[in-house]
Amino acid sequence: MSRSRTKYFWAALVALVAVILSASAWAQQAMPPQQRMPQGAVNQPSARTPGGGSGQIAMRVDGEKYGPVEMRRDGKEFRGEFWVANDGTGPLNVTRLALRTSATDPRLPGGAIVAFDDGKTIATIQPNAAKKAIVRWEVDKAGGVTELYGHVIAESDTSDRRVAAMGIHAEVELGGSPWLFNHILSWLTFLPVLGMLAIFVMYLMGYKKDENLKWLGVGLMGVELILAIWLFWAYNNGIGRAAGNDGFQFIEHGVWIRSLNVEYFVGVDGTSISMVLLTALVSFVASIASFSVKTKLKGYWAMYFLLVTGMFGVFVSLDLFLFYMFWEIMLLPMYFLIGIWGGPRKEYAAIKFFLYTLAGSVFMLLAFIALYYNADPTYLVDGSPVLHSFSIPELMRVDFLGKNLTILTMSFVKVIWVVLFVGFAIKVPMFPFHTWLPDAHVEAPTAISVILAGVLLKMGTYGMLRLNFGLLPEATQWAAPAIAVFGVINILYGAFCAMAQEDLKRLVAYSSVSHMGYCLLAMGALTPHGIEAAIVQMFNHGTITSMLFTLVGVVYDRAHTREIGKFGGMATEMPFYTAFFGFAFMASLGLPGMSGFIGEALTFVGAFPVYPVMTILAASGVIFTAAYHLWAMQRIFLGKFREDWRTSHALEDTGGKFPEMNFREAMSLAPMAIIVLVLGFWPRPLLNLIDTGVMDLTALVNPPGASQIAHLGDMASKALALLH
Amino acid sequence: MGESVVFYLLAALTCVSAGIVALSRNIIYSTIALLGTFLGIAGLYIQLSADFLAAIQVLVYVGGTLTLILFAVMLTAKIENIRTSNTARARLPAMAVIGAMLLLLGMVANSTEWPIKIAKATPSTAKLGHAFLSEYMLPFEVGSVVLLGAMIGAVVLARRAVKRDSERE
Amino acid sequence: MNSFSLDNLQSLTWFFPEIAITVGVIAVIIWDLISAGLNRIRGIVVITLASLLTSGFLSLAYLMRQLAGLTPSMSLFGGLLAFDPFSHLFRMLFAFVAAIVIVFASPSSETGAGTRKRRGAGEFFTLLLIITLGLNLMVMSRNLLMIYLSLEVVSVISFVMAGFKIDNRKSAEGALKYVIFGGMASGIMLYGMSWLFGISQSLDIGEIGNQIAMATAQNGRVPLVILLGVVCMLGGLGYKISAAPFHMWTPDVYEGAPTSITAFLSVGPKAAGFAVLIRFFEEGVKATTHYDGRLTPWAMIAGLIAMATMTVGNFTALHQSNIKRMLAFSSIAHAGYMLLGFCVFDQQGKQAIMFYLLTYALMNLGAFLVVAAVAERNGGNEDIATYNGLGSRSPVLAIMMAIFLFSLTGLPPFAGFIGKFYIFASLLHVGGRWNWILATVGVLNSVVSLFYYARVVRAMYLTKPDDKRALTVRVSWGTTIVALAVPTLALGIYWAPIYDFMTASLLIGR
Amino acid sequence: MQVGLVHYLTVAAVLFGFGMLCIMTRRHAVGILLGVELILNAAALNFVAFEHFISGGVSGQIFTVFIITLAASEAAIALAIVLQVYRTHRTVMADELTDMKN
Repeated sequence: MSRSRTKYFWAALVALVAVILSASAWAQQAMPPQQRMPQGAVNQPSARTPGGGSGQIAMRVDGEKYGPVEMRRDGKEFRGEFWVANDGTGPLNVTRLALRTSATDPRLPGGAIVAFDDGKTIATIQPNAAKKAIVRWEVDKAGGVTELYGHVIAESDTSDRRVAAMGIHAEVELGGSPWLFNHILSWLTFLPVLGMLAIFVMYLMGYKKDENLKWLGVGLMGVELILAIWLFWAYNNGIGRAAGNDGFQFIEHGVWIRSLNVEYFVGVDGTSISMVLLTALVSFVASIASFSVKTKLKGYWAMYFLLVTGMFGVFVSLDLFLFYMFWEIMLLPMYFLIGIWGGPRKEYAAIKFFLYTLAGSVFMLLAFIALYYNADPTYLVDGSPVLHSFSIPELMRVDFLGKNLTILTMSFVKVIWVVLFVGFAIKVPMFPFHTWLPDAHVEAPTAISVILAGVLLKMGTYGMLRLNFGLLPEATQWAAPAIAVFGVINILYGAFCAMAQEDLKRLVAYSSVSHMGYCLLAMGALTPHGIEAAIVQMFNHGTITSMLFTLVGVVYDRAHTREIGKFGGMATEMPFYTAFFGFAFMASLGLPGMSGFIGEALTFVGAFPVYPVMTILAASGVIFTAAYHLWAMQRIFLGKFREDWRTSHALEDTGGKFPEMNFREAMSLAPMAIIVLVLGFWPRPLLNLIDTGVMDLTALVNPPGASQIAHLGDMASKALALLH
Repeated sequence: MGESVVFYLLAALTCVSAGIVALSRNIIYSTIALLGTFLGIAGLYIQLSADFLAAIQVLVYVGGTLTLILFAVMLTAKIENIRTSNTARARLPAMAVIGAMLLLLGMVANSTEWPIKIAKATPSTAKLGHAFLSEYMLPFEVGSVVLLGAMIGAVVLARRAVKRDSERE
Repeated sequence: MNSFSLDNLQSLTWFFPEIAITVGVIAVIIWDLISAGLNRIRGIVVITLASLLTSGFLSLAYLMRQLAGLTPSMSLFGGLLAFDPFSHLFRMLFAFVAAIVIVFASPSSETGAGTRKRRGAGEFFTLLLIITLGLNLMVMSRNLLMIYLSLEVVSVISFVMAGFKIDNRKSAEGALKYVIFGGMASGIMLYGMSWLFGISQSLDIGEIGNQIAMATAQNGRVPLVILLGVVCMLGGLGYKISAAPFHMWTPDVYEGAPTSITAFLSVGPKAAGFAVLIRFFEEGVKATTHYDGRLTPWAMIAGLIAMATMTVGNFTALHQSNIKRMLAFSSIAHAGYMLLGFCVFDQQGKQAIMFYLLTYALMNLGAFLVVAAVAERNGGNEDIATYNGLGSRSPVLAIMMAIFLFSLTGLPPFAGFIGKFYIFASLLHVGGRWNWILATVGVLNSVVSLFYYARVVRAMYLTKPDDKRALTVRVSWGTTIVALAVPTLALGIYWAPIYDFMTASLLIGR
Repeated sequence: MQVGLVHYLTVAAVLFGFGMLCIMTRRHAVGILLGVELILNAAALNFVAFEHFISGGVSGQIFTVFIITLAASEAAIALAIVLQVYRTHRTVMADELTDMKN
């Protein structure tokens, strides 16, 4: 298409977006208000007694039906006001005005109170009148929590006993730039989309110097990394579920699609924060590794950015619908990235990856819908009542087991659990769903392999922890031994397969299968150590495997082959590279002093009390792991250098010598290496980050007996302290 | 009683000629046999006191549709193999299926308790005329739209063919 | 009968959308006769577009009036037609689809409008307007006679349109198959209608509904004669929406017909067929999924048809090499997905179908437009191999096609996903064993569909072009393609206003 | 035996059956169309019979008038198409039209 025509399309695009937006706005305006009731909303009560009429409770903020009340800071205290109104025909007795929280289920951080403007929590309101209510929140009493999302509820004594709710929201401004730092997760997620749009604009403007796009890529990923580091710094790791807001921080919560009760709800807690960090790190490193991509750069970077958005989105979203959207959005760029920029069998690998993941996720979608329709009534963030909810924290409160539901005569929780688990297991990838992984890895360009192994696999285990463990703890207990068994199979099977590989990248791919097995085994134990081990292993495997794939990419760029048998004596050719490689391999096989060891050791500690036999089996896997790592190293780096390389076509440009790693390549490895080393000796920062999240998760799936409850906190922290 | 005899004669005419339509190996015979079916049904319409329908059945079907079909047959069939022009395939399974279907239909027709109230046989042409200009005005107009469309369509399909040769040049 | 049943004269006030189209038909015929040259075609396009837009906006105006409570739902022409928000919504959709197809068809040589002599253009647009009129009448019909008549308007004209290409073997063949299947389907439907007429002594579907409800209550189950009648009617309507086993005509007709007509047939009559189906089963059968705790035959039959339709469509599409034929099978599969929403016979299912129809209209029209644009530059070759390397030959076209195809697959963040989501949600909302089975089959099918959609994407992006030259596209087509792709994307991200609007409008008035 | 509704229904059913048989077994396109005509006549006869014996009024007959009209217009189109096919393919045997295959 010619350039001038492209301009037409651009203009058409802008015009259309404008038309659509205005049409939507107009359509909503034109709609009669009663039609805007949310799906499954509790309808307006019709319980008007025929005689004197009765009251009808409603809450408004600034005349609007929907909240939330934005509380404003006033010294040490946040303060917001709204109106409790009587829309009925008779007088209304408000019998209780309270925050929606309780001692056993602390939804709100401490320090918040609500009352009418006369200080009472009861009132009588005449028809068509309204009474002002004031909600206050003293941040100092909140135990470090800097934001508050919650509801005020009001009960009345009308015959229908209707409870009205109003959403409340307060947030301490962070870092002096609330537009950035209070929306940090959105920025992290959608900044890459902006980059994509920038590339699109460049395309329309006819920008030709595609090589410069890599600086955009690295720059943007650098900004992401900086933001993530700020997040790490600002994250308060003392906040658990009991501290309010369900243990989430940096929450952003708003209604997205009212008719479907879908919310834009993001936040991080102990389970996800480490994954967000990992994503930022790996995508930064991979962006440096992407320099070796030379063709169709606009497309490459656009897809890369979309991929990053999808990854961040999955880790931060707290709404099932949002989660699913991000989960699926990731598929498209991945398909293109493998399919266009991949190796010889790229098409096969790309479609295989696509189909495997899609097959798992469509069933997941059904599970999500089923969970939605079986959720308990609750309120959206703005206080509108809903019968069903996609919100993960709300779903965590639902007792699905107690509802005795069935699907096709099987137990609801078990079916849903299995469906979710299989969906995630494909991503992990768990034996027997792993066959896409070696193909995808081998064919994908280096940077994409890095992302695939570094982040994408973790989405599987993260999904298990967040949804299987979080939403269906009873079913998790039922299935825990199976998870562990599959974990052990993964460890051993991955290690054996890795031993048999001639292709270095395939070897690393199978080592990923093996290492993800540790996560599964650890998870299956359901102990605090186990779950902690799973997350630690996820993080560490992400960093180590990124290094490995980058290193494979480095040698492949030079030799244009990855066949282990063709190398030998490389230590003399590329000593610096050899050092890095050895370091990464040692980390991967779990040498003490490197982070890989921490994950594995924690796994064994966590799993041994529960599954002694399996743990021993898994531990024997370490031997095989060491074997294939060392064997591969020996074959590549030791022995005699093959002289036929001197005359090989691949090394023509460099006069038959393997050039040493360049600065860029070293830079893409260094951050990971430092992290691996630091965490190997001093894992405290990582453990601190996830401790509270792990404790909350353990409490869900492994509820302590009555005698333990009082000491749980102590015992667990002692146990953890022993480890560290 | 006389009415019954007439009915049976007409029914026999209808069904037998329908059978020929369905089973004859010669397309011309099939087409001509359709004439019998149409006439038989026209007769049945008279028995059912639908005299106007009988008239248009003869006029439109026999005079129009059937002539068209004959034209089409003549224009497309190869005269030399006219005897086997109307071959059929898979007749046995089809007959089995249709036999079963007819049994079902017969069963349903017999087992249903129809709320029968026999009206006096009265000529209905005038009533139809009134209905067309009052209650069924819109269908009447829509019917004319269909005819307009069909006319244009037939012209489109036919005209191209006629002009094709001169267009080629 | 309805308390608001208007007589013939009063009804005309509420019949303007159809009158606008009729006036358009006459104007096109006259203009076609009195003008010549380029003006002829321009005038015709302007007249058709004007009458369609008038029709669409009048329907919108009626809809707004009804939503605002200014005009109640009522029956026109003594109960023959319904005047309710449900029909307005569909009429707007038809006006939109027909307008797109006109933009699409006006420069195309297949329809005669794009050739030098522009032979057949007048007839083409006249017939398109008449079909649209028929579609409008279909969605309004609440009387068996009107259902039959309007269906026949659409069918008869569709036959002509399918055979519109001059001396084209495929076109003629497709048209013949269409006519044979169409004739059979309407015959069977009529036969079913006659039984229903016999049992209920009325052609009004409301009256039929009462009779069916009464008979069902008396017998404790649906009487066989009613089952027979309704199943026969399903034959006729199933043929219109190309549901299995009445789908056999679809691939041949779609492949043979001019691409603009294929696009129209795959959206317009299908939507109208669903509208009639929904109205007939809601008003005329009063269908529910469960009766007395047991599955009703309606849910059973509709579910079986839905499963068969999806599966046949998807699995046959897998090994097609002609893209139009592939999209034909995909449109069969999509009818199956929509039938899933139909199976639940409730408000939510209706909303799901309606939303799906909208998204389907956008993405399917878009996909066919791209097909037309690519085929035109490849000498009418519609092979998937002609898409090789389209990503580099025409980036905009390829991106748009990828959007449409992924949306057809049902991947987020495209509108097709939201459509599918609502369909599955409506199934699981009702729940029960049967609906779970249906939903499972549905999602499996949606995975299968990825295979063949991805084949085109693979050809566009992963395969080297055979011909490296850039592929250009007309401005009017390009703009239309973008105009369809933008909402396909936008509705996948924020669809609340449209969905809410439809929810409010999906009332079948009595 | 008094001739009643069921007799007419039976005649119609037989017509319907023969029509279906035509459609299912015929190879000649016109032969198939003859089958369609039979089915349409079956339906029309049903309508008139039901009206005569049960409902009274005129709606059944009206319906039949439209069936006849539309059958004629459909036949006109169908035969035009048959001629088109004959021109392009030199055959009208439905199973020999195999330009498009799955």
